[in-house]
Amino acid sequence: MNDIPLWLAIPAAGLLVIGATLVLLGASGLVRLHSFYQRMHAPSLITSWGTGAIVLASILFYSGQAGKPVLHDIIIGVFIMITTPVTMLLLGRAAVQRDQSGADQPKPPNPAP
Amino acid sequence: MSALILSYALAYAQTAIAIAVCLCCWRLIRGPRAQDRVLALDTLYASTMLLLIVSGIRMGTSFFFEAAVIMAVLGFVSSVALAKLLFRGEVIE
Amino acid sequence: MIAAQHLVIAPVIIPFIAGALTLLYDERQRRAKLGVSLVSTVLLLVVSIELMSRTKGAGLTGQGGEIAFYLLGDWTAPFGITLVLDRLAAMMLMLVALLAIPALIYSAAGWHKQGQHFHALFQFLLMGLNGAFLTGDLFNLFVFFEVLLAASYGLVLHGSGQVRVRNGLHYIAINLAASLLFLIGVSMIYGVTGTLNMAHLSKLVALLPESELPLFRTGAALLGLAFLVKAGIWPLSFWLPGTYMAASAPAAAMFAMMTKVGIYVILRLSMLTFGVAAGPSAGFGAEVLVAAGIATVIFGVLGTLASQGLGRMTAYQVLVSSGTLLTVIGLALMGGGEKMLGGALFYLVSSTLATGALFLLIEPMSRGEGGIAAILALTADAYGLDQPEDDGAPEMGLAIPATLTVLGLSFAACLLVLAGLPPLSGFIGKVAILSGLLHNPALPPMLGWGFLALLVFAGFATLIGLVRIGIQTFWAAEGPPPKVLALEFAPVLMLIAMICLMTLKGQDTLRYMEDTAQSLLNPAIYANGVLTAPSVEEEAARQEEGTAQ
Amino acid sequence: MELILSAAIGVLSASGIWLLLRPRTFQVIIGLALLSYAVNLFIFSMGRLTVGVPPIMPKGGFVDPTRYADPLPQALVLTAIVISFATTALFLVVMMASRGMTGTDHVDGKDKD
Amino acid sequence: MKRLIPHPLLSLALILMWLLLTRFSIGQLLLGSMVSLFAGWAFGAIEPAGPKLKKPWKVIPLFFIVGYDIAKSNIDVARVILRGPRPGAEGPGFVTIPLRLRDPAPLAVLSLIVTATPGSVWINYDPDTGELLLHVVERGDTDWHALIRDRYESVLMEIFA
Amino acid sequence: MIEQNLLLILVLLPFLGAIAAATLPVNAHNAAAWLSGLTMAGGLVILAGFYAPISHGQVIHSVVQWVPAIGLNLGFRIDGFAWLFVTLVLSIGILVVLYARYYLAKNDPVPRFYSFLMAFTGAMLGVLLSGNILMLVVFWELTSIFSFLLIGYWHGNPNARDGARTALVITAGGGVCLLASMLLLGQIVGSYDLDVVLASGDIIRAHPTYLAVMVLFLIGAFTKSAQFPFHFWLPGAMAAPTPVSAFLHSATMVKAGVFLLVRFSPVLGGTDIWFYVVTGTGIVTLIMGAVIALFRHDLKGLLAYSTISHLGLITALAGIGGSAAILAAIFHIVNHAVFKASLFMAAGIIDHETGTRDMRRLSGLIRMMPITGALAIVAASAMAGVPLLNGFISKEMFFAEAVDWHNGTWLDNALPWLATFASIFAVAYSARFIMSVFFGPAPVDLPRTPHEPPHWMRRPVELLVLICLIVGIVPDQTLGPVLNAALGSVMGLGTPHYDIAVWHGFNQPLIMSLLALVVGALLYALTGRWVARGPEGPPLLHMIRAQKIYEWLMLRLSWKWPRVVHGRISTEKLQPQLRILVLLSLAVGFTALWNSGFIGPRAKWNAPNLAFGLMWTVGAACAIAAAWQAKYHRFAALVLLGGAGTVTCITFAWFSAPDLAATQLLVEIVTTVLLLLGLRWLPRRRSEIMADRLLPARIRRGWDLVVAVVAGTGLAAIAYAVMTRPLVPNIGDWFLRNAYYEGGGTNTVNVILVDFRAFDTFGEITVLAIVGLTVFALLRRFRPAPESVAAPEQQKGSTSKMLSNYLFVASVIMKYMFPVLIVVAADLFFRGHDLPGGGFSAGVTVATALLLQYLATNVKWIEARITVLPIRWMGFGLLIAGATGMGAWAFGYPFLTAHARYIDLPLIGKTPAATALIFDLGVFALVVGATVLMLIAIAHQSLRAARMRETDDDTKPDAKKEPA
Ligand code: NA
Ligand code: NA
Repeated sequence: MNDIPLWLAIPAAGLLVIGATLVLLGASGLVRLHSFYQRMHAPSLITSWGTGAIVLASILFYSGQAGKPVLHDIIIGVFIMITTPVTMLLLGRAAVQRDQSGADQPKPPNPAP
Repeated sequence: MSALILSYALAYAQTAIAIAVCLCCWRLIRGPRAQDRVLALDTLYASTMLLLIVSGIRMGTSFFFEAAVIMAVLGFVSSVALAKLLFRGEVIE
Repeated sequence: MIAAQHLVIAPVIIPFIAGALTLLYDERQRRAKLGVSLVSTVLLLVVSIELMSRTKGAGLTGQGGEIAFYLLGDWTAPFGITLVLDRLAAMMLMLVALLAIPALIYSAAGWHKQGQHFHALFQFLLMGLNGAFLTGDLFNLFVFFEVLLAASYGLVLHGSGQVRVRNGLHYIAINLAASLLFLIGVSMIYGVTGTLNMAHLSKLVALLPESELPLFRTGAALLGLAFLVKAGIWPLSFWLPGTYMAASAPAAAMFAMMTKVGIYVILRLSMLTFGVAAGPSAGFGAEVLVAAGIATVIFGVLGTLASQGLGRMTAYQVLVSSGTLLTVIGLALMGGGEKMLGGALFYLVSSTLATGALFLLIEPMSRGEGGIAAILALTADAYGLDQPEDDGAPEMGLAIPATLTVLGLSFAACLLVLAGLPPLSGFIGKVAILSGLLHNPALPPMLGWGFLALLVFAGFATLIGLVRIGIQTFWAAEGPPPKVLALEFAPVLMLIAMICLMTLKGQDTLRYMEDTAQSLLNPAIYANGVLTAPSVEEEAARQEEGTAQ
Repeated sequence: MELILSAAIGVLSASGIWLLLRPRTFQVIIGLALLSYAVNLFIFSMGRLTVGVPPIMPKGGFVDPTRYADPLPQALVLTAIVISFATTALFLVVMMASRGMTGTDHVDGKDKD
Repeated sequence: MKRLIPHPLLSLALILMWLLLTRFSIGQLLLGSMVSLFAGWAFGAIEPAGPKLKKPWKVIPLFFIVGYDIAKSNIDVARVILRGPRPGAEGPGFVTIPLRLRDPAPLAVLSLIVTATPGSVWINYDPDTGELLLHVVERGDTDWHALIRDRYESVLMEIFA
Repeated sequence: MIEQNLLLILVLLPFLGAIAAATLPVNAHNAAAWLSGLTMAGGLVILAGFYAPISHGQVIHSVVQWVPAIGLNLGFRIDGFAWLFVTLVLSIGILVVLYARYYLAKNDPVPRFYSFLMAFTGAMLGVLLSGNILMLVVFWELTSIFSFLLIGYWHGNPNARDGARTALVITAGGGVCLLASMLLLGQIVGSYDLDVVLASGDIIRAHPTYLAVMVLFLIGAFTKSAQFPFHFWLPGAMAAPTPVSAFLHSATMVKAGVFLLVRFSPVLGGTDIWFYVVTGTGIVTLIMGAVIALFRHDLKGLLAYSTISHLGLITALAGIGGSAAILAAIFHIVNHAVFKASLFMAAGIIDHETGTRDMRRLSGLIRMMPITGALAIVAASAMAGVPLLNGFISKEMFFAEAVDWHNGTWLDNALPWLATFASIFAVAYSARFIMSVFFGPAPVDLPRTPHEPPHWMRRPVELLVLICLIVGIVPDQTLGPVLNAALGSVMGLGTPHYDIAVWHGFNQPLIMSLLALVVGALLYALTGRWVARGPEGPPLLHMIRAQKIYEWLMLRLSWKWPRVVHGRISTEKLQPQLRILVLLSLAVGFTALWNSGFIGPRAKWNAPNLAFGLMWTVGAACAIAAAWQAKYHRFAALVLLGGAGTVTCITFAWFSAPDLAATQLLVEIVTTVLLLLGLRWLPRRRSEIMADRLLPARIRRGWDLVVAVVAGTGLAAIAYAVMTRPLVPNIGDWFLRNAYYEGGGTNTVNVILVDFRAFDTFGEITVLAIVGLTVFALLRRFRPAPESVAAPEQQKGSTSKMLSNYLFVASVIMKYMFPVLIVVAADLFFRGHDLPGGGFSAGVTVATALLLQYLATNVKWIEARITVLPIRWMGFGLLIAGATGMGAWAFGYPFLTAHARYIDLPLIGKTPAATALIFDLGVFALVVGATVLMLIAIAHQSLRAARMRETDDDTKPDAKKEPA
């Protein structure tokens, strides 16, 4: 790893720490928050800048290692950004419907006729 | 020096993400409702993918890329199916 | 022009191609599919005859000359996968083809219409069987086991219905579990010995250090257990009668072969790895095989007696046959000698043909008026199906006069073979086993007598059970005789003809079997042959060298 | 690591076996899936554990086999994964058919034990 | 041409993706082009025509706006997670926003933006009424109507025809 | 040479006749009879030719090799004894044929009868002429089989069926014992040749297994010759047509048993145990048969027990052994055959003419059928042992043996008394036969009006009775030479010549005979009426019927008890079966480990990593939770399974298996969706199953938990043991070294899959194809449970609009993922040979892309736009893979030989061009086809259910909707 120049290593390390911290925060939100709808917001820490930071770190690392830009990890970041919302969308709507039919859960406003 | 900095950062990142996965797992098992589990699984997926990337950096190989891409591109398919089942009671109509 | 040496792989390729081709036809083009299937199966028979004649070398003096090797991908053993055609494999290939043609013809009488893709599944079953018999690689064996099992799952479920699905579920669950055991066993053996090639393994076993033996034996034992499930050993065979009985007739007839695959592998592997040359591991598991075999025979006999229907009874006969063979394999590991083993191989073939024929006879025998359409409607009813979706025109065929007589004679022939009564091949097989056993001083005489008593008892019970069914069917039945199509008779008669041929050619057949047994008891020929078989490239290099000099 | 992985194999297989012995088809299918994870890991472990050295060779030059992971168990696991996927699918459909025809999801096709 | 390459922009993006996935070389460019054109063509079977774009370049400022918003929201939500959500009307809840967009494609982009941004989740869009239901983690500080309609929706309406 | 061939022809002839008769049309009565008669006559002609050499003590041999490897040869030999016996069989056979021609009814399938009869005759000749003891067993069993068919000839009659089955079970069972004894004999003597065996009496008697051999042999002989306690099959067999009885119970079937006894008595006999068992059994049978015969009301029943009794006599003689006894035995065999055949025929005529065989209804028939009556009276007198008839002489010889022969045992001393006692009853039952049928008042109320039968039906009886008379008057001149020749062939060289005289002076045997005659006659005169009023059988004794005991025992032995035992050691349930499998694996694994000593772990391990440990905490928790939830919370279990799978995937990646990680992921995704698709069809489980709370269920679960934990620990221990020992030199190294140079790829795993071990992949894709087909086939016939046909709860009261609204936005993104995924798949496909990926991954990716479109829209929508013919894909995929493999043949290489090289293309540069890539293309196509087929086939079921709901609603317009 010593073949990576320090000017790349330091931001990479920083990004790693930030990213990992966001991941940890996001996951702890999943545990700490009280209702499902609140918890739904937690993972977006992971899938937004959590992923972004780590992917960037990875790009820096491999580019430093190879001595030329290695950008393919961008793809991972892009698709995480694109695909995770799909799940959230569908899951959130499903949760609302389930809550409307279930009796013991707090009822959100009726979203659709 | 680079190695030292990076290895500390990587060790932290790896452990932190692993703990994050554990937290996801807690929610996964705990529920209480199905949507919580799906949410937890999706998060677990994403976190695991990041763990994969970080571990790849730590081991110095780039061979985990394919697995990570697959997780990023296809990981949501099962979550979508799970969500759809919750909404419609049926995955494909 | 395809060189003759490629014929060794033909038994795998032919059904593979045929199966793939039938997928290109529309589901309604059944005649075309049947045609492809039939051509493939007949080709298989021709090929297996040719292959068998190749292995009919001069016995041991041939020094392995009668074994043919086929290095897939031109990679030499133990790295690549090698197909090995020796006498045993050739015999099993032949048996598959002999059973397949009648089963296929029988299916043409109507069964192949009772569900989708019968012919593809059938061909893939043949492919799996043949591959399992030819391969010389443990993991490749697993793959072909899966091929044949998957096809058998399909064939068990062919026609669907409550009974089939319920039994199919059990069958699949148990076999999946057994497959996992198979994997555990194979991988342990690889982990300890570092090879998957059976010949290589046979060489390595004797050299294995003491410290590695426990793990190796555990792996082998688990592997053996997986095969014993397929062979239908007691107490792992409770799924078998229900499954076989539920399966459609042509499928059931092929299933007569399925337990034999387990037997084959146990025979092959135990002789290769735990034969006399295996050093400290020689004879490993022999006692277990004998005990389990005997238990299975007893269980099969009890089942035969306790059964009401012919289908179930035949399935239990399959178990009796399995148990007998396993016992013999165990005895062979103890030093039973080639005479006994040869007799067992003879018995294997004849009992397989007879159970196959019986499975084909069940339906015509239990049929009232109305021919095959009636029985299909009836089973659809009994099996809880609403309506056959894609019934074409009723199958045209020639109904046979003197139905009951022919049926009765066929049934009687099967009965004689299974009960081991003279004059048919079952008798020869049992006598050959027993005389080989009794004349062998290497084994304690009590063992021989005990086995003799067992076989006598089993034969007698079989007689009682089957006669009961036969009388009910042929003598106590009222009403006009059933209509049976020539397409249903012909296959049964073909199988009986094979049995008769085996009986008449008893000496030649038994000689072949004894030679086979002899080479099995000398695994070094097999092992050396596999490990030194040259690839095409090596051969070419060698020839170049020769011409240079 | 060896201890962790073998413990993992143990837990997976124990859970799988326990489910395999349960009376409901869905339990059995989940059990089979867990068991096949366990077995795949088991096969894999037979090649011993090596970290960070996938069996991907350089293009040319001397190859020291001890420096790479054993590729054969990996190839075997790949085949095993595919086959167990296929059989799981099959078992699932049989489970569906059995449920449809017998009216119960009991493995014996009848609810009474 | 339209029949063969129904989605030229998409195919171009896919070629770029291919080159990212593999390595930059003429051979890969050729192979990637073939694959991408095929992929575009196959997509044509599902979606014969892509969305009409009016000012596609406006996507670039949008990208940065969103990137900034997401970063900011990261901190907000992290705070919520650490401290717990605010109680009452300030805290988490559903927000209904009437939208002007009607086309699925820009709506999809909007949904991506909203959901990718921590703190807000797109729950439902009713195509009949054009109403969007959001769940937000903090209703307090943010004017959600303004954020969605002015900051994102209007830009999207410019980009898409 | 001619003689050898003639001998073969002699055996073969009846079988050929049988086949010929079987081919005759059903109504060819005369042709069949002529065919049979001529066949037998032909046999007699051959026998006549043999007379000269045989009478000089010559033995003619003939051997055809059958299976010499096990000493099973078609060896035949004819000596004096066999000659006499065969002549008897064929002579009586001709008469039976003639008789049957008139006996059988117009509508009986006559050719079948003759066919069976001939085949039976052939088998009988085989028994008599076999020169190989295994062949003897072969023919022995054949007689059982054909007699079974003959007895069951009128199988419409349940008595005939039962009788036939009993006969078969008893005699064939005995035959199996005989086989065992012959095998043992062969082991003792070292040959199955009869001549060798006959010459080895001393060795055999001295052998430790002598007793076993003898017992097995005697079971065989006794069952066949209906000796106590196996006698009961014979009366049951009387349900056969009378010609069959006349043949089977006079000269053939039952005589095969005594033939064997006589034949082997010089070999196995001569010991005390032989005498006790054989003579003892004979005497018991003799007395029992005689007593019971007196009390039978059925004519054929009387004759049957009489036959049993006479067989006992012969058996007793065989037990005594020695020349004189054997001579008597042989002579009585002949005599009994002659008079008993005639009596059966006479009984048949009476039955035929009057319609009944019940002696209580028959009376005074001598008036209507004087000739038949006279013949029957003579024959019955011979049976009773009246002087100047053949039966008298051989019985005298028996008495003489009983009196003169001594070995000092109690049985020996009692013999004269026992013999006389039996004889008294023989006289009594003969008297009853004569008196009650032919004398007394004219019969009333008979089913038919009796008169003399057709001439030709009576001829056989006449001839037989004539023989009774002639032999009875001039025995030595008629049968003397043959009997002595027969005796010589049985007893060997140096047998004295016996003169067979009618008059031996006023000696003890004669007194015994006269006593028997007088007392017997008196017995009948005194008890006749009482017997006729009594039950069918001796007083009290008739309650214990061997047949009943047999049936009771048989029912239990062959049906009830096996069912009970079988039920105990078997199960139809799945769980116990799987439990047994697991327990056996445990047992097998632990035994193998245990027996080979303890395995200690070696120090070779990787340093543990915290993150990895945490990951497996997650994995284990997921697995356990999945196990916990799978019953009541399927959805949760499925999600948890996904968690465990993800951790598994990470593990593969961690330990240098990127290919595995990728594949595991892909498969897991597809599996999850598959399982989700299936979930919809399972019953809803809202409330707990009550039985689950009960103690048995708890115990079962606890026990299973123990089993599972032990098994898991075992597997873990094994894995640990292997992982911690140093890597053995293995074939994996070779792959690493050769992947690039020989396989033309850097990703060794992929090169193994598509080149080194491509045959595995070849099989693997076939499995996938098969499963796809099976899934498809099964689902074509899928019938959902009524409960599942209804729309899921979530859809109650909802419109299809709701779904499209739900997916309105999301589906856009999902659709756009389609081309993206195609590109990803292409990437995975092309890089596979060098980097992780390959045809399988690519195929699953494409299939998932398609699946995503189904998820994003609905079946109708997507299928209107994209047509996938998955089965065609599968077919082409397989064919591509196969064709690639076969392509190597063109270059003279074996199947699946790959050619790999890097080609330098202009512009593009070095490009890997391996035929393996084409193979991988086949894999790709197949995987796409199979995966899509499975997914879509299941998905379509929802559509079908929806359609079913619609048609239901159409047909039942006013049916109430289920409350939501
Ligand atoms: Na969000
Ligand atoms: Na009377």
